[in-house]
Amino acid sequence: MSRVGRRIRDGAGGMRAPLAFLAAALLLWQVVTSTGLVKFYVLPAPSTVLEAMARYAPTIAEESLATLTVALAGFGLGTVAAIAVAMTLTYARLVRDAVYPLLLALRALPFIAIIPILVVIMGTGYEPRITVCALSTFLTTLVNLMRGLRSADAEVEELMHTLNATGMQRLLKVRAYAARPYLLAALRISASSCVIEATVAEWITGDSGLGYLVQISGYTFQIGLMWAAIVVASALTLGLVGIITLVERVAMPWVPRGGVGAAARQGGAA
Amino acid sequence: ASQQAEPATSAESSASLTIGLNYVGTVEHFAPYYALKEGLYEKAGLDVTIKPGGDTPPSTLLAAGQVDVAVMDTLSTITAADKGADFVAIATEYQQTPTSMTCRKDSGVSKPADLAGKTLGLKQAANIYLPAILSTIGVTKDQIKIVPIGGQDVSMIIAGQVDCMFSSFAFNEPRSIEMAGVPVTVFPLGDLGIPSQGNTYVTTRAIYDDPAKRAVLVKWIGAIAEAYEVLLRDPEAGARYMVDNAFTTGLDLDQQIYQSKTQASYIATEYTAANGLLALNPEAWEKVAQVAKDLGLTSSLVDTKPLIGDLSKEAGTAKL
Amino acid sequence: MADRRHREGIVVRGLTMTYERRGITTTAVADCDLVVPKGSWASLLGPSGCGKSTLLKILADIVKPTSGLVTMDELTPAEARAARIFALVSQQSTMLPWRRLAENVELGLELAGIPKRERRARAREAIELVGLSGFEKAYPHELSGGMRQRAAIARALTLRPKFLLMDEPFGALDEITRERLNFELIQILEESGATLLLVTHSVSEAVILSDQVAVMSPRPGRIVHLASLPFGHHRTPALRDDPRFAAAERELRRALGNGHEVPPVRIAPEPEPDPALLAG
Amino acid sequence: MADRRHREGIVVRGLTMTYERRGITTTAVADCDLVVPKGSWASLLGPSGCGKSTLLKILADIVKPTSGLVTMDELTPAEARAARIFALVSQQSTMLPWRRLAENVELGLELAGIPKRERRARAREAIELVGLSGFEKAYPHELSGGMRQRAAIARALTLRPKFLLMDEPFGALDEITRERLNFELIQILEESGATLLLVTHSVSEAVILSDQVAVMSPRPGRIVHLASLPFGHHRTPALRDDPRFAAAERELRRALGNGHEVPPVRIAPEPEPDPALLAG
Amino acid sequence: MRRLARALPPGLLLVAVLAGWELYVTGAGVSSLVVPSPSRIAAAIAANHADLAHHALVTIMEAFLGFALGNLVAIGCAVAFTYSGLLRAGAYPLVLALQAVPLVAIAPILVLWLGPGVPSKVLLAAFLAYTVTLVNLVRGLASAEAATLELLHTLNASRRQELVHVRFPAALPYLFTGLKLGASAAIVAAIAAEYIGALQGLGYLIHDTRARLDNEYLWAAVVVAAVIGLASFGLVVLAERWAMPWRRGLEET
Ligand SMILES: Nc1ncnc2c1ncn2[C@@H]1O[C@H](COP(=O)(O)OP(=O)(O)OP(=O)(O)O)[C@@H](O)[C@H]1O
Ligand SMILES: Nc1ncnc2c1ncn2[C@@H]1O[C@H](COP(=O)(O)OP(=O)(O)OP(=O)(O)O)[C@@H](O)[C@H]1O
Ligand SMILES: [Mg+2]
Ligand SMILES: [Mg+2]
Repeated sequence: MSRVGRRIRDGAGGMRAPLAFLAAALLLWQVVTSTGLVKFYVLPAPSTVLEAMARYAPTIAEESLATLTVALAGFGLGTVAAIAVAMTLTYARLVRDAVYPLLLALRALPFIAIIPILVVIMGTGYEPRITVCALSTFLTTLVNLMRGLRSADAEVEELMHTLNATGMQRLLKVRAYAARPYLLAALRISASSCVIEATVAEWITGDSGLGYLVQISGYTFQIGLMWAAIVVASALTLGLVGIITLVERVAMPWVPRGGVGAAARQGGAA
Repeated sequence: ASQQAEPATSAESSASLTIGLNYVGTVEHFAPYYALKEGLYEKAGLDVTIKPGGDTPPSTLLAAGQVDVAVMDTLSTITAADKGADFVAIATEYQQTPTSMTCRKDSGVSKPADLAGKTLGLKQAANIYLPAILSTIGVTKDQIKIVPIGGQDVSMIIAGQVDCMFSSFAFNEPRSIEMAGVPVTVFPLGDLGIPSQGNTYVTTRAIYDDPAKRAVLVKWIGAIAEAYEVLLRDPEAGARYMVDNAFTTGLDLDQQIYQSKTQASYIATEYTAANGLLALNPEAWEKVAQVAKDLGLTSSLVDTKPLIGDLSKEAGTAKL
Repeated sequence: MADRRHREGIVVRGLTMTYERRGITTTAVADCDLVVPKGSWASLLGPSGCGKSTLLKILADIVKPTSGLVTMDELTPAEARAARIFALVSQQSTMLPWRRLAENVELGLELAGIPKRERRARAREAIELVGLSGFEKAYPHELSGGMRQRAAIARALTLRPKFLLMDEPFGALDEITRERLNFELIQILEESGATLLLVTHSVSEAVILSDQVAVMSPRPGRIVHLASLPFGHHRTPALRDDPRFAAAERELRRALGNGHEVPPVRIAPEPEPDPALLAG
Repeated sequence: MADRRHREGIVVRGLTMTYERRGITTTAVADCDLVVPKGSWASLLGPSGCGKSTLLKILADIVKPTSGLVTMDELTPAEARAARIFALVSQQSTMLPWRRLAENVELGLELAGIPKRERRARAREAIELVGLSGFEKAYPHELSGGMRQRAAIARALTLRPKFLLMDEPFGALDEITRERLNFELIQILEESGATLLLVTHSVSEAVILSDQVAVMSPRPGRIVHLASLPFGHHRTPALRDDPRFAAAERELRRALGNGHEVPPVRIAPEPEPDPALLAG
Repeated sequence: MRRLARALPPGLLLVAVLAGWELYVTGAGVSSLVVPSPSRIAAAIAANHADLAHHALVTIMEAFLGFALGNLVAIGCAVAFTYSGLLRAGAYPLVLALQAVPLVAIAPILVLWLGPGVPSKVLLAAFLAYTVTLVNLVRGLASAEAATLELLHTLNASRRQELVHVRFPAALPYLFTGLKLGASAAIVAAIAAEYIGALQGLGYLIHDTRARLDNEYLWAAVVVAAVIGLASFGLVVLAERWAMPWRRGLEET
């Protein structure tokens, strides 16, 4: 517990700053909207949004759960698939040459146009939405991993070579570590994009979820509810990003602490 | 959240039917849901599944075999027929589509022709109708300024950035805009030269021609016609029913009541008083076929007769 | 095949290595010949950049030579690597940054599939030998330069290789530690009968640790001088007092200094190398 | 302030450095004192891992000491760095992988805003001095270990620093190149009047290049022996033949070997260090 | 010749996929309303190539501007986050959460702010492109080796110099990973924005053809979008090779 625990605790302490920024942003928002310069249908006051949140709390909670289900399922499936495929592609050269470009082409497909097609294939339930999230997570993570898995120092690769490491050993003992910063970057991106993909998919096709709630409340001009749903969707993202941040803290214990700041300025015990 | 409304009991003998809506559950789909919840289907020996709609065209779901009956409209049925789909329309909820143009009262547009010189907020989905409307009202494209607007967007017209918006749903946007303090005038699509019927129930010819399945369809229409009678008796109660039973999520009760009351006149008309609820109007279909050809939506003038397989008479719907 | 059987130990014949990158051609090793008989110890001395590391990298199957023949106990580098008969201590003392010192030392054993228990014991022994006890849990970036170098030596020793290829393994160590490790190494080699090929910049270290010392010329590196040393394998620090020691040092220093002028030495001239063995 | 003015050169007083990482505490330098007068040359000898690099890193403002005082010409390391009065040759001979050799050598001048022309000229001169002409366009990974080390030396020399801090700069070089560079360095120092603090593992190099040699004990490093050498600044290879040379070597070897037992030497005992100068 | 050989495997696979698709659609008699066959999509492309080109150009322009804008902002933010611990801790998660505002849903409001034309599309494209660049770049800028940073430190490099000479080159592999993803994201975003409200562009075309039930033309537009996305990815890959010459030698071994 102790070491990992300490890192996590440091991370949780790190949530204070974003919360402070959040509070500042909210204050600014309230001030701007209460001047009356901004019309309520352009941007309602936070108080209006809070009111809607309170009033529709059960609905919002239920729809959040739906969105979270889609986002997490897509995130999980996409990440696992990306790791598996990236490992395969790094070692099967022919498969990589043939498959990778086509996979990339998938990413270029406008998902707004894809969702209706997926609906035709899979029906109107969670499946097409999860598929869209999973696909986007998969491709983001794949592209990052394809680079990350080959990012180990040449010397380290040489060492493994002379030690007659098998492909699997190289993967597990070198590349898996070298790729970690790339994987973490992908996870961070996916954590934030998953929720948006889920909501947009719901917005287009769903009959549940926060995206659906945005759509229906926008359609019937319930501005407070619409923004409440938007805010909650963003909050979900914030939560997911927070979790990834905690994961990052424990994922690379070998990196000198001090993170992004110059090691030079922070070296030593002081 | 979703009401993947499962039938209360599914007797082995009951015939199953899947209905694909053109939108999520609202009071416009009161009848299918009411009949489900109150056991009208069960009574008729039907096992009905309702699939709320989204961005995927119902015609596609119907062609793909995902649903047995799709909620479409006259224009899309005719267009699909031209693309080779073998569809048959069996009944319709709205005698004329609630699709409409909404203008600010203060814009000075009191009749369609006044649109000349004005700014029109145009939704993507309505784009295909525009040439027909303009030629009907005698305005050319360069006499107006077109601004694209989003599918759920009323803020542009409230903010006065556009004078009129097209399309609007007669039971919804006009109310939202007026509630924001902007009085409006509403021009239904029928008045703009496209007498399309709305919420039309469409099936495939394969199903239609199968006597057993056709009998199921007839029973189903009977059940929902019964439900619509309930709605017409007390539209406000109908709206409450939808909201209270959570067939709608996130919808505002007041809005649903407004819609329910307004839509009554679209469901029960002189025509239905003479021909029965849910009856199709072949005359309107012929006119729309001509419009579809003029708009280039169809490659030739579609013969609408084979498309109309009105089952409302067979179901014996009330003449209201 | 008959030829092969008579060539145990390290055999380098007609080896040439030309790096060709972005239009710049560097010939690092040119037509180089060397035989290190099985169980004997050899050192390479030579000016900086003459191709010593390149030669070791070729033996360790990291770099493919442009032409020429290289074998260890009749195996090509690739075969030798697969058979795990050699260990390389590279010039950079490479460590895996995400592994603690003990894990780094165990790496080779782990890859060879040695059970955890034995691995632990052998690593502990090697760590102790190089004087790093107490630092088992340190990450590489927390070690001093000399400590990293010793860890790399420990890693190689855990493998108990038949061929030990070492590229300036003691360069970052102080003289006392260096000498201590020199004699530790001698003892290990003596006991195991392993063959040593050592790159070093210290002439006296070369003498202490070798049966023969090859001096290379500046780039393109070829062997310009070959000294055989008669000290046997049982060596102690007292060796330094042997007058032949100082003589050997003097000879090698002169050869090193004269590198440029001395014509290349060809050893064990082979009229026709077996084409099947030509590495490529 | 008055105190400051009398302390030109390098002053290290009561320096202690404790690394505290993940619960492990390593005291690298303990209560260390050293004075290198302006313009003089000093070497640090000591067992691997005793804190030599740490001491240099503290002087170069890379690491902040736990306690103690460090100044160069009365400036704290941070001030000295800002004034660009020192240059460090680090143990790893760090290069920027994306820069070619010449660009790496020019780096310091570029950062100091020296115009391109002058930069070019000074870099060319330094590259020639270290014998790397012809490799200006090579990327670091295309250089041998010794070549990289020489490039790092060249980079430091282009800066013409008042203080030259060198961490085993010649460790990866063969003896001939090493000796040549030793004397090139002597000439440069003599001409420029720069102060040298050199970490080396070669006792004879320490003697050749120093006015005083400090021997450190094993970790925690403190200075256990200080030798003053009387050779003046005009030195030639003939120095090796001076009998005092061999004597100095012997003395230092003994100190190095006895490191553990010898009690720490305190030089220039200062009753009360100016608290304003305490680095931290 | 080598390039041809590299294009062969994906080419063959593509042909196989297309052939299977064609056979399935024609064999099973699937309606064009559901999934058109590749040959009919190709025919639709041929028949409408001028229109397609027009709409594609609009989308490309919007996506390009958005891509450029998004990346400029991302680079700025990444640098700020690298040097300010407070900003990194406080604003970075929020900037990522802002990303999760379903912008497509509030696109109408963007139109209200920015007008109905190109700017709202550009903004949306920028928004989608910037996260991937930002996250990758923040990591990349932190990936510079401690020893290299120490060197620059002793050379008294300014922050700007440290950034230009060390952090940025070290971050390039990360940056390009982000750019590869951002390039296609920008195109997808532009299309999404057009889909909601526009008078031209591929998104408009997709919506319009869907309303017309012209599925073959719709798929033609989707295919064109995919090709543009792929081409932009390819451009980034080329730029990557050009930008990191020192890695060329390394990657072969
Ligand atoms: N970043 C660090 N974190 C923790 N411990 C460190 C760190 N850097 C150095 N040390 C420890 O400090 C001690 C001294 O290290 P230093 O690098 O100064 O030794 P050195 O005298 O230069 O040795 P060498 O001659 O081997 O280079 C070592 O025990 C090392 O493990
Ligand atoms: N990957 C490479 N690409 C191009 N040239 C290279 C490469 N590796 C080495 N060289 C060149 O080959 C020559 C020999 O290098 P090598 O590393 O073998 O020298 P060395 O004898 O080990 O020198 P040192 O004693 O300095 O380590 C050098 O001139 C070097 O520039
Ligand atoms: Mg070398
Ligand atoms: Mg050191």
